[in-house]
Amino acid sequence: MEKSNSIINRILKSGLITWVLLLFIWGVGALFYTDDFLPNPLVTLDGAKTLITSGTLWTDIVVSMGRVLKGWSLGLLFAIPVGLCVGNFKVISYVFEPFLNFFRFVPAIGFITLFLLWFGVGETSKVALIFYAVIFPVMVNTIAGVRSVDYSLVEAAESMGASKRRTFFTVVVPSAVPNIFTGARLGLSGAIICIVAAEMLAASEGLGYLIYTSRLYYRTDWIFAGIFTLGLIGFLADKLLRFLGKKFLYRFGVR
Amino acid sequence: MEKSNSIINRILKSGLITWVLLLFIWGVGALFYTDDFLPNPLVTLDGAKTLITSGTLWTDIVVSMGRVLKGWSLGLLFAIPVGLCVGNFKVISYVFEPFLNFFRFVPAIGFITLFLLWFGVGETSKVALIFYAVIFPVMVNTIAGVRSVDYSLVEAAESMGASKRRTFFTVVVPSAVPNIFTGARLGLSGAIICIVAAEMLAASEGLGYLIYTSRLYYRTDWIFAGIFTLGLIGFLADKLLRFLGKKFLYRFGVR
Amino acid sequence: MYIKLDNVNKTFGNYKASDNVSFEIEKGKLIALLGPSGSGKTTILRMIAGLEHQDDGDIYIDGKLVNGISVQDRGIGFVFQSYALFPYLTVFDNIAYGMKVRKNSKEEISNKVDELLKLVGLEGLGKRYPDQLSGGQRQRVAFARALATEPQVLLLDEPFAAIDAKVRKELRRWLKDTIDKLGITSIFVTHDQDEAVEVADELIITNQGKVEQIGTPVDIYRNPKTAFVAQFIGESVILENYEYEKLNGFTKRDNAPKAAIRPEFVQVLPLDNNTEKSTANMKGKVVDTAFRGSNVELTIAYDNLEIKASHQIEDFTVKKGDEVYFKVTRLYAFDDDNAYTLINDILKDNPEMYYI
Amino acid sequence: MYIKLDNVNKTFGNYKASDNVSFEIEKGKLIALLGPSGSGKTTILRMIAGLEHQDDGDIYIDGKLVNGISVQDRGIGFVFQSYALFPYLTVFDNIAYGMKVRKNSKEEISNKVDELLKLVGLEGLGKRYPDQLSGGQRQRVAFARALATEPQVLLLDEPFAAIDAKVRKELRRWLKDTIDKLGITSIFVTHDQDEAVEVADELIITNQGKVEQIGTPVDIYRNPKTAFVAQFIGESVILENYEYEKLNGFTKRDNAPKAAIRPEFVQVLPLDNNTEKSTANMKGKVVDTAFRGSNVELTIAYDNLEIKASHQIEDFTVKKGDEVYFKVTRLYAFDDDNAYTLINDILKDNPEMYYI
Repeated sequence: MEKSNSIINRILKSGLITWVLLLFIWGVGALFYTDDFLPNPLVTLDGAKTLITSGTLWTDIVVSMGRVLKGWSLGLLFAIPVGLCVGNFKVISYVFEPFLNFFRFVPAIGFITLFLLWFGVGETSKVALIFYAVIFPVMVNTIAGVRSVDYSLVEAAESMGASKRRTFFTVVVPSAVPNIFTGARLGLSGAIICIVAAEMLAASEGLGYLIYTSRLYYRTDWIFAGIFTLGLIGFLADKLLRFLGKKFLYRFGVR
Repeated sequence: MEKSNSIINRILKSGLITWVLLLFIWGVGALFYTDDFLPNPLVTLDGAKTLITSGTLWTDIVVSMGRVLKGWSLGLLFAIPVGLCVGNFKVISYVFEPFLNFFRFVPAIGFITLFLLWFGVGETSKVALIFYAVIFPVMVNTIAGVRSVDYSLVEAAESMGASKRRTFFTVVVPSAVPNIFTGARLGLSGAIICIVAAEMLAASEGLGYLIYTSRLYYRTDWIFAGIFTLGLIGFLADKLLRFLGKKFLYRFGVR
Repeated sequence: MYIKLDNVNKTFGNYKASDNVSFEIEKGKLIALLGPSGSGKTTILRMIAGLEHQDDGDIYIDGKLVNGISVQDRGIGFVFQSYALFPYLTVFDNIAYGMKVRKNSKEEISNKVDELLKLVGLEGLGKRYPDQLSGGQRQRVAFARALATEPQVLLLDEPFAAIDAKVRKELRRWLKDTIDKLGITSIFVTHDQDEAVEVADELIITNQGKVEQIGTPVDIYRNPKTAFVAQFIGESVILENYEYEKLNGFTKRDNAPKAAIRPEFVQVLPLDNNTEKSTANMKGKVVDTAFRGSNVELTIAYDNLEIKASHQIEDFTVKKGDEVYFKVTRLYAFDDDNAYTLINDILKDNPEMYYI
Repeated sequence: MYIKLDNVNKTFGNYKASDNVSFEIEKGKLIALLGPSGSGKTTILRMIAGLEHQDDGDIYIDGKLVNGISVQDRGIGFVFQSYALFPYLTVFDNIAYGMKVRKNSKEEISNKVDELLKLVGLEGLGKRYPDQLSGGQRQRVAFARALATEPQVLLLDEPFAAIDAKVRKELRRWLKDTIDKLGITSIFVTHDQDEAVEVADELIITNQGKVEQIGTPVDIYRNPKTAFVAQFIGESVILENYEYEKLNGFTKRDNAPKAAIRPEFVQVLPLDNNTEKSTANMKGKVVDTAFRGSNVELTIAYDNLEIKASHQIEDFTVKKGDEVYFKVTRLYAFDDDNAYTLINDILKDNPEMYYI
């Protein structure tokens, strides 16, 4: 009795029921429509197989993720130091923050035409766009992190003789780590949104391109496969990032 | 002395310096490029004037914002009750959450081809897309809000004789308001990102359409005007939402 | 008996929160559940409330078995440690909450709330929100709210824990007076001896899920029945291994190798005193003094023991290094389970000594 | 004098945190800054540390004017109320922080940290992180960290505020002993009388930004110099308007209409006592009793006054409603500024009464 209960509980919590239910509804729904409109799960699986065996899906994943990683890394390299400075130095913040507080409301995708114009239709414009999408959440969170440092920690360091500079590096920066990490996570999810849109608008490969062009070939099953891949990548990337954060930044308060 | 200091401070804090500096850099930068590549501030102002007097800009704003408001409102109407139920009832959460935790990582824009296919190129597909973009942040935050309710408040209500149902409406829901509000804000910003991308891909009016097509006419000044308008709308919408939240939901903890 | 627990057990995972708990409480009494943290006192309170349910055993309120009755229908008022006021409701609406549940008329509610606000000394503050009140005021609102549904029993979970030391003393007094006036049967949980002793009519001492002793404060103070109570109540010096035999006037009691001596049990006399010569007196050396406001706590070294004595500064001056006479009037001898009060044999026969 | 404040003033907006503060502290003393919250005691501590800077006035440490010297170079150790340990550093690295700043060698640092860990009784816990320690242990780490740079002065801001009542008493004792052993000049801030009186060599009583009185605990307790101190120290009953003339043995003192009477100043005798007949005795009625662990606080009604008396339960039994004799041995008479100790005139001539 106890044991069967715990098995039921484990099945419930595993989410298995959810996916079975979803597949069932999808399958039944697909009976009423053509494969062009709503392909059933089996057809979709078949389409995904084609994409996988032909290598298209893999290439698109590598291309999209390559762009995201490049833009995201560059964005972190730029935004974290800038955020730390803006948060720590009043004069810089007076000049920089009004700018920040305006442009963080401009969606990155709004810049695509401008970046295509400035950087051409190649990789640069896409990486630049992701860079833009990443830096604002990272800067905003880094600044908030610097400002939320427990001031008594700063005073404690100073009372032990630490200079302003040393206090900045040994107290302010470590204290801001959890916020910076949150910014990086938000930046990553923003980057994925941005690259999909950009690839739909102006690219010849990548997951966004796959999803967008599949419609032209009436391959709705490929659209489904693309969407599912996108979700899986976003899901795994976030899980991985959190795992790494917890493993290496636990002591700084990343949970 | 005191007084002049305070004037300098006020100017510093007003952000005036930032904008003057930005205009200056922009103006100087523009000297080295053609107007097609980087129009100077005056040319941009001129372009904006044209857009305003012709009424195009105004129409685009109204169209874009109309779509956002429709999708956002529908999203809130759907996501808040669902989030409250998922957060409150264990059985529902077991079925619903694995689904939620996967699909919240799929960028809304990934669905555009599917929605164009299902709902046509008209307004429905755009509103559906925004709806999708809005419901996930709202549901996730609403669920978190329900789960973070101070349990002693629930026990207090029950010790005074309140039924489960009454406790839900008089304790759980009010306690979740700040999180729901945060979800609504995030949803609005996601909706704006989403509509811009959607209008670039498949629309004949709206701010996204304006920015994207201006490139075809080599009107870089219009792109600038469009980007600036986007930022302004995002900025003002967030300010308004926070103002309203503070005014009407202050007692529930919205700050 | 008004409230009765009969062999109640409760386990959380591996933690035995209640271990065969049985006790009875008279109507109208104000009772303290006193014990160290983790001793299961809050669990007992929450089981009486119906916020927690026992694994087995019976709970009676007013002669009625309430095992199957939910918290909503037990007719109790509960004051939470954190107050648990609804932050989005005014003070008035917080107090009115339970009456609205009961569908009382608007007029009834308004009258009762005004009456309660008066009782707790917060007239005119009905329109405020909880975050506009001080800690002590919030506590009073929580108290008024718990009384609004006219419960049979009032249960309070560490009611003073979140309040400033200075305000706490006033509030204790006020709570005792108010409950006395209302005559409502009340139980409160605390880990603070001073609080329990000052406020309660009777104490229930808990330790490791068990009830150790029940009685009036004076009773428990003077006659601890278990080893735990002897050490827990008051601030005692503990002697091991029959060391108490070294003290004049005490002989070994079998199966009670340890002893607890409170500073109040030790009387100190100057060496040059002529008024009292007793064989109970021992000569010791003061190795430490600590001023305690109205008295000085002396640490006296004697025959490899260190005894603490509470000394009134009005009596005579003592400083570190002085030699003094001292005698021990009583102590608690105990083994691992039971405690016994031992009176000094020499002083027992002295008619001048008087014990309540 | 080791530390000296000379006419120090400090204002925050409209709030005068320090109002002409002057005092001197001897080398090696352990001093408590005691006062109600908002009395400016923490501001004084922070100005000595250099974490705050006075508007005017001078601060000297070891004879050196430190007005222009920053906190980094004042040679102080500071223990923060919230400990302010670096959560991302181990206990070892927390303690080593100041020495690393000073560029001490690795070996020096390691030896010194080990020595300090031993001093504070946390040997072997150097590799733990602050969140793996109890409140009392964190406090000890903060203390060790403040000592690591061998400061001339140790400053502690409400060092026990965040610690459990039970542990607090132990820590107080430990802190006093450790500081005595090290002989380092120390100042700590507290709002808790018991704490100040038990730990400090001398008290500095602050109120509304002013220093009210400086002296040893016994001195301040027995001879309050200002109206504030007379009321603040101890738990007194306050009589207004020369009501103290009603008490046998006291006559009006000009310009001192109020009086503070502590429970310890009131002696109670049973009506049937034969041993002592004194004209100082008055007959009163006990209107309330409150058990306080080792004694009972009696509230005695007499001629429209209510006097509180501290009564040892060993002496004789008193219950609510009883009539008793009582006498007041002393009281503090005061006006709005100054306080005077009045000794009972009748008892003054009695050679049996002895005052330190």
